[in-house]
Formats: sequence, C-alpha cells, structure tokens
Amino acid sequence: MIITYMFYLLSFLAIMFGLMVVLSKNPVHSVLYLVLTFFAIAGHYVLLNAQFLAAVHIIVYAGAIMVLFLYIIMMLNLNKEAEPHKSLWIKASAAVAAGSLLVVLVASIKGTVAITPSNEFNPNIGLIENLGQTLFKDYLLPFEVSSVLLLAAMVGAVMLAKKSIK
Amino acid sequence: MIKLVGLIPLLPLIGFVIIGLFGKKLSKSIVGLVGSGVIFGSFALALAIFFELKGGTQKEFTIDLFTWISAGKLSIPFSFLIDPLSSLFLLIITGIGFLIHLYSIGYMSHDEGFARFFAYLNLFIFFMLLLVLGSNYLIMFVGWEGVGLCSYLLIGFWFKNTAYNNAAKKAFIMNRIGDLGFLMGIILIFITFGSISYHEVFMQANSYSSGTPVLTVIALLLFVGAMGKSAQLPLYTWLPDAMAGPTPVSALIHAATMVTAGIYMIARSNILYSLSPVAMQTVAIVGACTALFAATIGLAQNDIKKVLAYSTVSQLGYMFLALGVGAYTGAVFHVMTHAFFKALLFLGAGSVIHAMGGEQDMRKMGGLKKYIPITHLTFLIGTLAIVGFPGFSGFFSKDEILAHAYENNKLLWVLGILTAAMTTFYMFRLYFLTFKGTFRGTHDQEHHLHESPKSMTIPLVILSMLAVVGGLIGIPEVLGGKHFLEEFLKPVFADSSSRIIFHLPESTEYMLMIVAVAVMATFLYSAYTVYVKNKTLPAAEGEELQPLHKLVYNKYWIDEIYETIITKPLNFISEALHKVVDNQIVDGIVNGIGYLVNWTSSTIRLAQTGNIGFYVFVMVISIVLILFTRLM
Amino acid sequence: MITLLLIFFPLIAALLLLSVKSEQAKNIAIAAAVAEFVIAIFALTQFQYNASIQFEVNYDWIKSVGISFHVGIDGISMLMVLLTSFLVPIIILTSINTHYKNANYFYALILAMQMALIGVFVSLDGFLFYVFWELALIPIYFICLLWGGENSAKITFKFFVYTLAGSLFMLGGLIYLYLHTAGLHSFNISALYAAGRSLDFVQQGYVFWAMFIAFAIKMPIFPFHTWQPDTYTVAPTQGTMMLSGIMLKMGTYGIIRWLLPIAPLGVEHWAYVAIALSVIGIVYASCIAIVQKDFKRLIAYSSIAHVGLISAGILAINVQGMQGAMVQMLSHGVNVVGLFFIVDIIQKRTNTREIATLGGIRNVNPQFAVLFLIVLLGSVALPLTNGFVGEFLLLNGVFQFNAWMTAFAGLSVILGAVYMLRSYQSIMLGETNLITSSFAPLSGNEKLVLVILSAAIIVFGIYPKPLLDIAAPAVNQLIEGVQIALVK
Amino acid sequence: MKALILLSSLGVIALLAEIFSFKKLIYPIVLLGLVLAFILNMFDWDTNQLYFKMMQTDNYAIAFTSLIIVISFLWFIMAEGFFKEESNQSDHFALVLFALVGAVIMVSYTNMAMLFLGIEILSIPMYILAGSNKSDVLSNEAAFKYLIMGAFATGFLLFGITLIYGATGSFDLTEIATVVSTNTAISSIFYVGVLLMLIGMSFKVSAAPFHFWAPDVYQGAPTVITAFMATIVKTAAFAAFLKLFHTTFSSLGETWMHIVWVMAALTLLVGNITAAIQTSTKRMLAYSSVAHAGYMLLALLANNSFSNSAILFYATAYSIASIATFCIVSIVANAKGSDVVDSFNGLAKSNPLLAFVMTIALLSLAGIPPTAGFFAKYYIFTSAFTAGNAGLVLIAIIASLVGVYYYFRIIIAMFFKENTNNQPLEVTINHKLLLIVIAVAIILLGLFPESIISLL
Amino acid sequence: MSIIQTIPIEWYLFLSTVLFAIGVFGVLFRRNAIIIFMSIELMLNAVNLLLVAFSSYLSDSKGQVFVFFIMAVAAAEVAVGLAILSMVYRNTNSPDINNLNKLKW
Repeated sequence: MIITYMFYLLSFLAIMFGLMVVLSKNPVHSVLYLVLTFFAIAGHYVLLNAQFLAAVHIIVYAGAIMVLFLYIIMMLNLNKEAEPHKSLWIKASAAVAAGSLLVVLVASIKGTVAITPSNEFNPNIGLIENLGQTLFKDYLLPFEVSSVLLLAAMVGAVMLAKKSIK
Repeated sequence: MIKLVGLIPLLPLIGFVIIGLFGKKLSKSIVGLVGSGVIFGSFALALAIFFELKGGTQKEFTIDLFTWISAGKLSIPFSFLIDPLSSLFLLIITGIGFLIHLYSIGYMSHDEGFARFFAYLNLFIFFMLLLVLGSNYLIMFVGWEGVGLCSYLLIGFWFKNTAYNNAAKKAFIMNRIGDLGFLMGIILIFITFGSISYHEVFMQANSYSSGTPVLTVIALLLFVGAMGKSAQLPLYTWLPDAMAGPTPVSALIHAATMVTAGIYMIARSNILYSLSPVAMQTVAIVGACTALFAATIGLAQNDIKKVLAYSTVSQLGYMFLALGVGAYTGAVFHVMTHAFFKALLFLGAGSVIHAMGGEQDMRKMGGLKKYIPITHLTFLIGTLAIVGFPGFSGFFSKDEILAHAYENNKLLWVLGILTAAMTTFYMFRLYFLTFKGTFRGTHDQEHHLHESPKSMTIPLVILSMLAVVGGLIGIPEVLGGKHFLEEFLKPVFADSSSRIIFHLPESTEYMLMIVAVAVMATFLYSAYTVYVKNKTLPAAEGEELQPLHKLVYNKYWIDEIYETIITKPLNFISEALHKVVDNQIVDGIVNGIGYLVNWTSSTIRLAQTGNIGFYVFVMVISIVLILFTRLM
Repeated sequence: MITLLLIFFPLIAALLLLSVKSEQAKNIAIAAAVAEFVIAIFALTQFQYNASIQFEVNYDWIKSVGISFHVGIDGISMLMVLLTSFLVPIIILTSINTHYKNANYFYALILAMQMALIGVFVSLDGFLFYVFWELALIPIYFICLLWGGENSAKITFKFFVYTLAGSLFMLGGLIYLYLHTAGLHSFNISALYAAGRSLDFVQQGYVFWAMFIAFAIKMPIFPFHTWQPDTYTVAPTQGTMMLSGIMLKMGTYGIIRWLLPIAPLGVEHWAYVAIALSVIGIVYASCIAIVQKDFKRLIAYSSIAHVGLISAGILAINVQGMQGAMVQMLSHGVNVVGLFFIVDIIQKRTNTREIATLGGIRNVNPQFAVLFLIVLLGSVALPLTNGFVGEFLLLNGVFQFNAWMTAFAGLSVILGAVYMLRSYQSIMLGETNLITSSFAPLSGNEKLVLVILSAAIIVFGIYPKPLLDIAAPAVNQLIEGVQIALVK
Repeated sequence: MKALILLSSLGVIALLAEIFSFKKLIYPIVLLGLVLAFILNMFDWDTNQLYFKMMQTDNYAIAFTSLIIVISFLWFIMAEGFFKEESNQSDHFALVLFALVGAVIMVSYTNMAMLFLGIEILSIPMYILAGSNKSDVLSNEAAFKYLIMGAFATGFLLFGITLIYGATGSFDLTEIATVVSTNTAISSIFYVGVLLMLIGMSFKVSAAPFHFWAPDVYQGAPTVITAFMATIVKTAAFAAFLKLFHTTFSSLGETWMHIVWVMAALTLLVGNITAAIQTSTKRMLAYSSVAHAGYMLLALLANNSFSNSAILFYATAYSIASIATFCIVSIVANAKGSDVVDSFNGLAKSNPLLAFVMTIALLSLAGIPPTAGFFAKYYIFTSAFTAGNAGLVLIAIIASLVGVYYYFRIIIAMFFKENTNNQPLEVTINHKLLLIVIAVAIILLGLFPESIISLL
Repeated sequence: MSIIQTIPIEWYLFLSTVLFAIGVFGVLFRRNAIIIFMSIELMLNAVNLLLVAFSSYLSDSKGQVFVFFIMAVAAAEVAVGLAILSMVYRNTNSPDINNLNKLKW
C-alpha cells in the first residue's frame, strides 16, 4: 500500500516540479526544479526495481547534464529574468496546443487493451548483471555505435565552442 | 476528236503558263497572239467536238485522266464529260472567249499589265472549261472556285486602286459564301449516293421519288452555290462592283461565262431539281425576284457599266426563273443568247469607254453615234437583242422562258414581263443617253473621241451578228421552227422532261408573244419620249432625288445594309472574341492560374515565419490532428 | 535499321554541329537535313504499300517494366516522316540570310528537334512515344527562348508549361493503360491497344480526356490554344515553322495513332464535345484572325482554325476524315511554313509585320506577290492547291458525323478568305509607301524555297494520289479496327 | 557492416590526422576509403547477413549504402573547398564521416535502437555542420533551429518507440512484425506508437507539415552542408522510413496510409508552390527538396513491389542532380556574393558548361525526359497508380508543373537574361569533371534506368 | 512485491504522457533557449520513465538498456545544443530565440 502512496507522491512531485521548470521565470530556478523532477523520476525508477538505472540517472542527469546547464547559464550570465514579454496569444496557443496534445494522447492511450507480459515477473531485471548481459550481448552493436555518437558530439561541441582562428 | 478533249482546257493552261512565266519578256503582240491563239485552238477543237457529237449517235463521252482524290469508297477521278450541254458551253466559252481575247488586244494595248491580263484571261478560260467539262461535281467545283479566283484577280487587275481591290475581295468572299453551300451540297451528294460523278448520281437519283427531303436539301445547297456565282439575291452585290475590272473582263466573266456557271450547274443537275418541287419553286422565286429587283436598280444607274451589270443580274435572274419553272432548255438558250448580246453590249460599252478615255458616266456622254458608228450600230443590235425585239436572239429565248413561267405560275410570268419592260426602258435609256442627243463631256474628251481599232470592232461585229442570229437555233415550234437546241439537249434533260411536262396551247403562246412585244414596244417608246424627245438627263451627283428614285439610285442601300448587319457585326464580334473572350477569358484563365500560383506562393510562404515557436506550434497541432484521426 | 537511321542521323548531325564553328554550321545543317530527306525518300522507295508496319525495330529497353525501343513505319508514319524530313531542310534553308548568334547551337537544336519529331512519328511503344514527345519540346523551347523576339522568356515559358501540363496528363493516361495491360505489363502499342479496348466506355473516357487534352494543347484546339499565338509570334521564324509546320502534327498524329485505337468507345462517347470544341475553334480563331494587326499573329490564328478542322475530321472516325487529315497535315505543314517565311521576308525588309503599315509591295516585287498568292491560295484551300484536297475530305468526314457542325466549320472557308485576302490586299496591293517602296528583290534561296513550296502546293493539289496511297492501307486498317471495336 | 567499420575508422583517422599532422592526405585517403567502402559493400551483394540481430546487409541495405557512398563521393568532390579551412579541417572530415556512419546504419537497421542511434548519429553531426560557419548568424540560426526541432521530433519518435515496445515487448523489427501478424488483440498504444514514429520519420524527411525546419536550415547552413542534407540525409531518412513502414508496419496500412496520403499531398503542394516565388536559389532548392520528399512519399504510400526501387531510383536521380545544382549554386554565389536567381543571369554566356550542366540537372529535377528525373517521376507515378492513388498522382502532376515554373526561372536567367555583374567565375578542374560526370550520369540514367531499378 | 503489480501500467502511461506534455508545453511556452532545452530533456525523461515502466512490467531488460542509449543521446544533444547556444550567444548576445528568425519566407 505504501508503494501506491509513494507512486502518487512521486508522480505529484514529478508533475509539479516539471510544471515549475516550465513556469519559473528564472532559468536557474528552472534548472533546480528540473533536478528535483529528476529525483522524483529516479524515485519512480527505484519503485520499478530499476535501481541501477536510478543511480545512473541521478549521476548523468543531475550530476552531469544539469551541471552543464548551470555552467552555461552562468557562463552566459543568464541568471536573471531576462525573458521578453510574451503575448497572451502565444501563451494561450501554447497552452491549447499542449493541452490538446495531452488530451489526445491520453484519450488514445486510454482504451488500451491490457498488455499481457509474456515473461514471468522477474524483479531482478533492473540489476546490473541483467542489464550488463543484455547490453553487452544483444545490444553490443548499438553500444559500440553509440561511441561514434558521443565522439561525434564531442568533436562537434569542441569545434563549435572553440574560437575560430582567424 | 473527242479523245482530244483534254486539249481544250490544256491549251489555255499552256497559254497561261507561257504568258505567266515569260510574259514580261515577250512583246505585246506575241502575248496577244499566244493568248488568243490558244483560245482559238480550243474553240476549233470545241467546234469539232460539237459537230462530232451532233452527228454521232453516242451523246455522252467520259474521258478519264487520272484519279484525283480517293479515300475509302470516295473516289474522284479527274475526268471530263462530253455531252451536248457541255459541248454547247464549250462553244460559248471558247467562242466568246476568243472574241474577247481578240478585243482585249486592242483594248488593253496601252496597259502595262498587258501580259498579266492575258495570263489571267487564259487561266480563267482554263478554269471555266474545267467547270463545264468535269464529269463530276468536284471537278466542277474546281472550275467553280478557279473562275472565282480569276474573277478576283481580274477585278482587282488595277491593284493599286483600293476600291478595285475591295471589289475584288468582295467578289471572292461572296462567291465563297455560295461555294460553301455548293461544297456542302457535294458532300451531301456523296453521302447520299456514294459517288459524286454525274452519271452515277443522276442514275441513282432517278429512282428516288419526287420530293425526297434529302434531294431537296441537296438541290437547295447547290442553289446556294449558284446564288453566289450567278449573283442572285441576296448574294448579288459583288457583281456590280466587279465592273471595276477591265471591260473585257466584265464582258467575258461577269456577263457571258462565269456568272452563268450557276445556270450550268442547275441545268446539269436538272434531275435533282425536277425531283424536288420545293427547290424548283425556290429557284424560280429567287430568280424572278432577282430579275425584277436588279432591273429596278438598273433604271437609275448612270454608270454605263453598272447599268449593264444590273442588267446582267436581272438576266441571270431570268435564267433562274427559267430553271425554276423547268425550262432547262430555255435557260441554256438564254445563257447562250445572253452571252452573245451581253458580251456585245459590254464590249460596246468598253469601246465607248475607250473612246471616252475612260469615262463611264453616261451623263457626260451623248451623241456618240456619229463618232463611233460601228460601236453604235453593234450596240444598238445588242440593245435590241436584250430587250427581246422580235427576230433578235433575245426575243426567242425570253419568249421561251416567259411561256414556261406562264404555264407554271402566272405571277412569275407577271414578274417576268415587268422585268422585260424595265429592261427595255433602262437599256434604251442607256442607248439614248449614250448615243443620241449631243455630247455632254468635256472638250478634251470630245477631241479624243475615236472609233476603236479593228481588233476591237471585229469582235463587236461578229458578236452583233451572233446576237441577231443566235436565236435561230431555238425558234419555237409555234413560229414554225424546229428548236434545234431542244433537240440537241434532249439527252441531257431527258429524265427531267419526262417529269415536267410543258404544254401550252398555241394560241396562248401567240398571246404571250404579243403581250411581250407590246410591253417592250411601249417602254421603248416611253424611254424614247423621256430621253430623246424631252432630252431629260439623269440628276447630277448630289442633286436631291425623289424618295423612290433615291432608293433605287442608291441600290436600296443593300450594300450599306450588308455592311451594317454582316460586316460590322462580324468585325465587332471578332474584336470582342479577340479582346474579351480570348485575351481576357480564355487566356485570362490560363494566366490566372499562373497568378494564382504566385499568389498562393506568396501567401503560404508567410507561414514560414522563421519563428521556432510557431514551427513547433504547427507541429504539435499537426500531431494532435494526426492522433485525432486515430480516435475517430 | 532505316528507322534507326532516320531517328539518329539528325541527332548525330546535331552533336557534330555543336563542335563546329558558327559560320560553318549552316551548310552542315543543310547538308544533314537534305541527307535525312534522302534517307526518307529511300525509305519511301523501299516502302510497301500495304497496312503493315515496316522497317520495324524492337529492342528491349527497360525490360523489367515492359518498355521497349520499338519503332516502325507504316503508311501514316511514312507520311509524317516525309513531311518532317521535307520541311526541315526547307526551314533551315529559310534561315540562310539570317545570321543568328551561335548558329551552330541553333541548327543543332533544330536537328535535335527533328530527331525527336521523327521519333514521335515512328514510336510503337507508349513510353518511347512519350519520351520523344517531351524531347521535342526542349529544343524548341530553347530555340524560341534564345532566338525569340521581345518578351520571349515569359511567352515561351508559358508555352512550355502549358504543353508540359498536357503531356503529363497523357503520361497519366498512358500509365493507367499500362497498368491495364494483360500479363506482365507492357507499353507495347498492341498491348496498349488491347488494354484500352478492354476498358468500359467510362474508363475509356478518362483515357480519352487524359490524352486528348495533351493532343489538344499541342495542336492547339480551342480553348487550349492561348499559348500558341504569342509563341508563334515571338519565336524566330524557323522556330515558328518547326512549331506550326511539324510539331503541331504531333497532336493530330497522336490522336490517330494512339487515341482512336486505344479508346474508341471513349472517343465515340466524347466525340461530340471534342468535335464541337474543334469546330468552335475553327470559327473562333478565324474570327479573331480577321482583326489581327500583326500578320504573323494572324497566321498563328489561322493555324488554329486549320488544325481544328483536322482534329474534327479525325475524331469523326471515318476514312474520308482520316485521309483528309493525313493530307491536310502535310498541306498545312507546307502552307504554313510558306506563310511564315513570307512574314519573315517582309519583316526582314520592312522591319514590321503590322499589316496596316505595309502596302503596295506587289508594285515593287511582282514575283514575290505571285508566290505569296500561291501560298495564300493553298492556305484558303482553293481547289487544285494542296489545301483543298484535305479540306474537302475533312469536311466530308465531319459531315458524316454531323452536318450542322460541318456547316459551321465550313464558315472557315469564308472567313479564311476574308482574313487572308484582307491581309494580302493590305500588304501587297495598293500604292507603295515609305516602308515598302524600297522592298528588295527576293534572294536566290528565298526564291528557291518559295518556288519549292509553291510547286508542292500545286503539284499535290492536282495530284495528291501518291500521298493518299501511302497512307490509305494503314488508314483503312485503323478505321476498320476502330469500327470493329465500336461495334463490340 | 564492412562499410560501417571502414567509415568509422576513416572518421577516426581523420581525427588522428590533426594529431599526427598528415592533414594534407586526408582528402585522398577519404576518397580512397569511400571507393574501398563501395567495393567492400558491393561484395556483400546477395549475402544477406544479419549482424547481432541489429543490422542486416540485405540487398536493400547494400543498394542504399552504395548509393549513399557514391553520392558522398560526389559530394566530397563538390565540397572540396569546405575541407580547405585550416582550423577545423579534420573535424569536418570526421563529422561528415560519422554522419555517413549514421546514414549507413539507418539503411540497414533491424532494431529500433539502431534506428534511433542511426538517426542521431546522422543528425548530431548535421546540427553541428549546419552551424559550421560559426561567424555567420544565419548559419548559427540554422544549427539552432535544426537542433531544437530535431530534438523535439526525436522526443516523439522515442515516445513512439516506447509505446511500440510496451505493446510488443520488443525493439526488433522482425519480432514486432511477428507480434503484429500473430497477435490479433494488440494494444492500441501500439498504433499510437506507429503514428508517433511516422511523425518522427516525417520530420526527418521533411514532409509537410513537419517541414518547417527544412527551408530555414537549408538556407542558413553552408551550401555544401545543405547539399549533404538534401541528398544523403534525405536518402538515408527515406530508406529508413521505407524500411520501417514497408516491412514492419506494412500490414497496418489503414493506420498510417491516409495520413501519409494527406502529408504527401501537402508536401507536394506546399513545397512546390512556396518554391515558386523564392528569390534565393538555395531557399528555392530547399523548398524543392521538400517537394521531392512529397514524390518519394508517393512511393512510400504505394507500399507495393515498386516502392523500393522507385525510392532508390528517385533518390539517385534527385541526389545527383542536387549535387550538381548545389555545386553550381555555391560557385555562382561565391563569385557574385549572392545566391539570388539574378546571380545566374547570363551564365550561359559567361560559363556555358555550368549553364549546360545546371540546365540538365534542373530538367532532371523538373522531371523532363530524357533525364533521370523523368524516369524517376514516371516510376513513382506508376507505383502510386498501381496502388490506386490516382488522385495523388494528379496532385503530383500539378505540383510538378509548378516545379517546372521555378526551375525554369533559373534556366531563363541563365540563358535569357543579360549578365549585369561580371564577376569572373572560378571553377576548379575537379568541379568541372564532377559536373560533366553528373550531367552524363543524369542522361544515362534517364536512358537506361534498368540498371538501378532492377536492383531491388 | 513490486509496484508494477499494484499500479496498473496505464498509470505510468498517464504519468509519462503528462510529463511529456509538460515538456511540449515548455517548448511552446518559453522563449528562452536554455529552458527549451530543459523542456526537451523533460520530454526525454518522460519517455525514459515509460520505458522503465514497460521494462519492469514486461520483465524485460531491453527497455532499460534502451534508456542508456537515450541518456547518451540526450547528453550528446545537450552538449551540442549548449555549444551551439554559446556560439549563438557569441554572435547575438541573447539567448532569446525570437532573435533567431532571420531565416524565413
């Protein structure tokens, strides 16, 4: 039962912080709210028996990506409410569009025919061992390939960020 | 001899080619010699053929030259038909044609286009011969249009003059209106009979019952063609204008030969008409009306050639009247006599004009009798012939027509008589004004007056003799004649004559003759009274006229009416089609599509705002819509 | 093989031309065109007067989709090939006194176009036909664009897009047919015939319109004609001649070779509309021609009138109409090239085509006047000129379809005389004026071209039988086939 | 697979070149490497190997891989100047080669993970390269827009993959296909997933209404990169799109076909019509590229035996013609300082070769015989017709007429208009060769398309 | 006892959808490039959450492995994105995307 309450709580937090990310005026606040959202999501991961993933999630997102965000914000000196005034029309249309997307998505998901898991329930799939098996056996190729991705991103980011020698 | 018939049209063609190609380099005498010589050759051949035909038992010869057009079951040979009718016309054409060529040597001697003139004339003779020689309708049509072309060329002979060119153009176009009818008729003939050769068509037509609608339609269509070529109401206005051409042309083409092509065509197709009473009726009525109508206009014209032109129209109407009442022989007879006397009159008029130095207005003439005696004499003979003075050729032919008209329909006869009366009046008016009284022209003109050269007078003399004796071949039986012509043409009209029986009591015939002569005499006298005794002169230009007189003087304003109801609307419609329909609507739609694309382009490009927010917004909305389709 | 030679010889010559200097181009082009004509004549001597397809060549081309390089010549094609190969040397000859910039390209394009035109006329594969059909458009587009008169970019572009639009519809129709061919799909002409005839009349109606619009635009038929007067006017003389003399026959030929046999029911069902359009076009264009001030434009409109009659004659589906169309296609080609050359001669000497500003040329140059007159008479279809034979047969053919339409169409006989004589009078007759008084005499080649054309006009007016005989068996067979299909 | 390894290695070698300073050699090495990759790739023909159940080198994959390699070879020759820039030379090489790796993955994946990674490996270098003209605000803007929109679209793609995973329990295409065909009561989230993937893929191929990024990015990016995006990226994206929807989802036609129908129509019309009045040739070509996606969507929609070869051929024809046009546009724009249509005025006189090749390429793009573009269009139309999409064919016909309109604006400018700006054009010998080869190829492919369409 | 046996999978579906929609809303709503990036991260995290939920529910580790790839891609995108952003900022001195609309029409 407590798990159910945990679900509700974490879901509420995730949604609320998510909204705060979007709605806060100050970018730094947004970043912080996003970190909180990530924690809420990490909590969900734990609930879902994906402990390793939860840890990675915190490390990668909260630890790396968000720091990067903060770093950029600081570097570019964006930590103020510098956003120009948005017209009501833009606000309304954004709300309407996102709202209708939500409605449509929910509506199309709602009538779901129950998904019947083919496997026996196994609470251990989220363990490192299982994940490692899958990742380095079945998903070895994508794993290797993602190195190309990261390399490309790295090269690219460096190339863009460095000052061009004129 | 008959095998050589191909030479008859070929000779003029050769003449045309020689003169046409080398005319500039040849001297006028050689041109004249070649030009007239080839026609004389044709005439000689035609004469030989005529006698061969007259003497022989076979009355119909077909000479195939080559297949001209063939498509499916339509096969049109280029072939000639020799029968009494065509051989008669051959004689008229080549005979009168020769005389007129001869005349032209003198008449045109001072013209720089001498060679061209002879080339055209030869070409005309060629086409005219084709017209009468053809063994099927399409060959006739070839000649038909060909003479139209030559007429165009010759009317506009003096091509620097815009008015002449307009007249030429008008002639060609009006003829084409008729030609279209003719062409439709030919096509309908083909579709009906599967052939257009006379032999085949007439044979088949014989088996149709009288009044078959398709025959009526064919007959009427052909008649439309005849109306154009033979200047019948309402397509007659080109003929008076055609007098713009040199006078020999008027004599040859617009009096003696080409304009009678319509009569030839209907006479040729007599069986089709005999089988179609409606068409006959139409022909008769149109003919009679034209005769009368043109005669009234002739009463008030002052141009010597115009009078003769209207007289021609009127006489052609007479011939159609004859055809319409079934007097085929009479019509052909009148064609022949008319060819003699009208050619004579025109040539005479030409001689007068020649003498007057180009002046054509009768108001400026008068008393020419003493200056140009030969012309005067021959002209008088012509006048007497045309008014139907007893004994002259016109008398017999007219009489035959009137008799048939009388039997057919009294009203037509009345119209005929009226026309005859007016003819008498205006012809003698012409004669009196020109030759009697005193000279009214300028001193210069008077000084210039002289008799025409031999080459002009000889044809006049020959024609005047023909105009006198030409009637002899058709003296009606009541006058003790044998009517040679009727006998001769019998094979041609055999099928028709069995259907249209002409019978009039002798007494009636006499009566009709007497009436005709009486009327003629009366009007001759009245013309004499007015123009010789009282020395009345036609009103000068610009003088106010009596309403009726004005109406007639202005030719009922028919030209103006045509201008208003046809030419102007046509131009207006064409302009409208061009400027409004074509440029605005049809092209407008096409261009409009182009503009529409541009407009759409400039409109929807605005959606590409450059603003990411907007792009994402559109994306999201599209996603919503796509997912929404899933929900439905 | 001779068919291949006919197709590719001009192409080779065109490629050769690209590599020579501009000054030599003219002579080479003439030589090549004449050689092509000789080849065509040789083909004619080898040609057997029956309905079969001769000199047939059939290679697989794009085998997997049933496209073959299938060409051959029957009577109908033979005539068109003769027309093309006869006119092209004439057309090139007309340009002798004109000095075009980059003449080698100019003549290369003309020869390339000839190749495409011949290809169109001998193709026996739907796809190949389409390819040649489109191919013909590109050279003429560039000819008109680059050597054309004022505003040529806009006008020729309209022409290009307009005709391309039609072609694409035809492509749609061809694909539709192709997908209805039995077994492995094929573009072979007989397969397409069979496919077309297997459709019901509604489907054939679609095919009919898809193809007819393409042909109608090419010819052009009212109301698809508005590209034509502008293009004819703006194109260089030789371009106009190619367009009017040969290219528009692609449309009429297309109807004969492709439309009728493929969709007989469709044609029959829609013939009233199509013929009505053609016939309306005849009178409509004639009327508009009357009020034209530019002589070239006038001829352009007259061409619409003439071609309308051809199309009506073909669509009436009978031997007379079809034979008339065949003859008239040739005659129109000869006449219109003559007329446009006359325009060119006048324009070169007076720098104007405005009818009203000219006059009296006959005084200065009677020879020219005579030749002009002959061409004009051919154009107004005076008997014993080539124009008459076709016109008579065509009217005959249409009459069998509907008498009233024929009567209406026949108005062109009158209106044609009206506008032609009117312009002749205005240009040639009357007194000379400042512009025309120094009208230079005809040069040798001008005389030569006009004499050849005049001779053709008269000779084939008097003796059209050789032409009729070439096409007769093929035409008869075609009409019979269509009529059998209609009866079924 | 061999090509994949080779290309990745080439990328790394390029990076190493910076360190070991043999930068001058990279260009020839890369070209050689591409030739080698092509050959190695062709050796796999008909072998149909499956690697880790992640990639499959079936003929489809090999054909598209070869095409991509050939085009990139041409592209490298065209983009010669792009690699001259001293500071970022090896970065450029590496990024392009990595992008090629992504492209190769995209045409041979059999697993959603590979698809996703392939797309990203292709996209991320493209985001960067779009902005590679760092000092140019327009280039920055292009990179930024591309990235934001791309990432946004990726979100939807991933959401779709996830839903499909949820419904089928697998990322493997074959397994998913098996589930689809055996399981009748499949969860409805699966269909939502299919649609979301459709949206994601449509974005990548720039189909309306997900095309908005394309014109802006194409215009802002350096011309060579635009050429890369318009040719290789588009080809790869279509190959991936087609593979997914033609194999795995092909039985779900009723789910996506009507949507693709509308998208195809919209793409054709919007792309062509908007291109009609563009003044910048690059932007015009961008819209035209959108429009060409519309034609390829026709083949995709047809979902029949023609589709594969139709898209292969269309992509070939379109890509080589695009390489030529972009090459010429960049030459002209460099010389004249602007890529507006008027820059082309009088090109036929000043440089006939360029004008001639440009004309052929544009005719091919417009689809006029005897160019490859014509047969490509024809083939697509046949394919669509066979599938019963006559209405779309009609729209496509109308759209291609509009297409002719704007392509011919350039032709008219080149041949008809007078040159006002007499900047001399410098064309390197390589470019000349490239253009001649392309012109010949366009014609040859137009005349003998059999060689390509019979591959698949 | 796992959550997946007590909470129906639909709930996670809804939760992810809501989070995803919030991310979309953020992209639409904000004009600050940094926050737009963050919103996209939010979208990706919603997907991740769903993947994990499915993985757990199906007892299938592939879903969680996939999350790794997403994380890698997200990291790469962020790195590149922020690099681009800094580059843009260098040229325009503003993170406001409204300034980035020179390319249009």
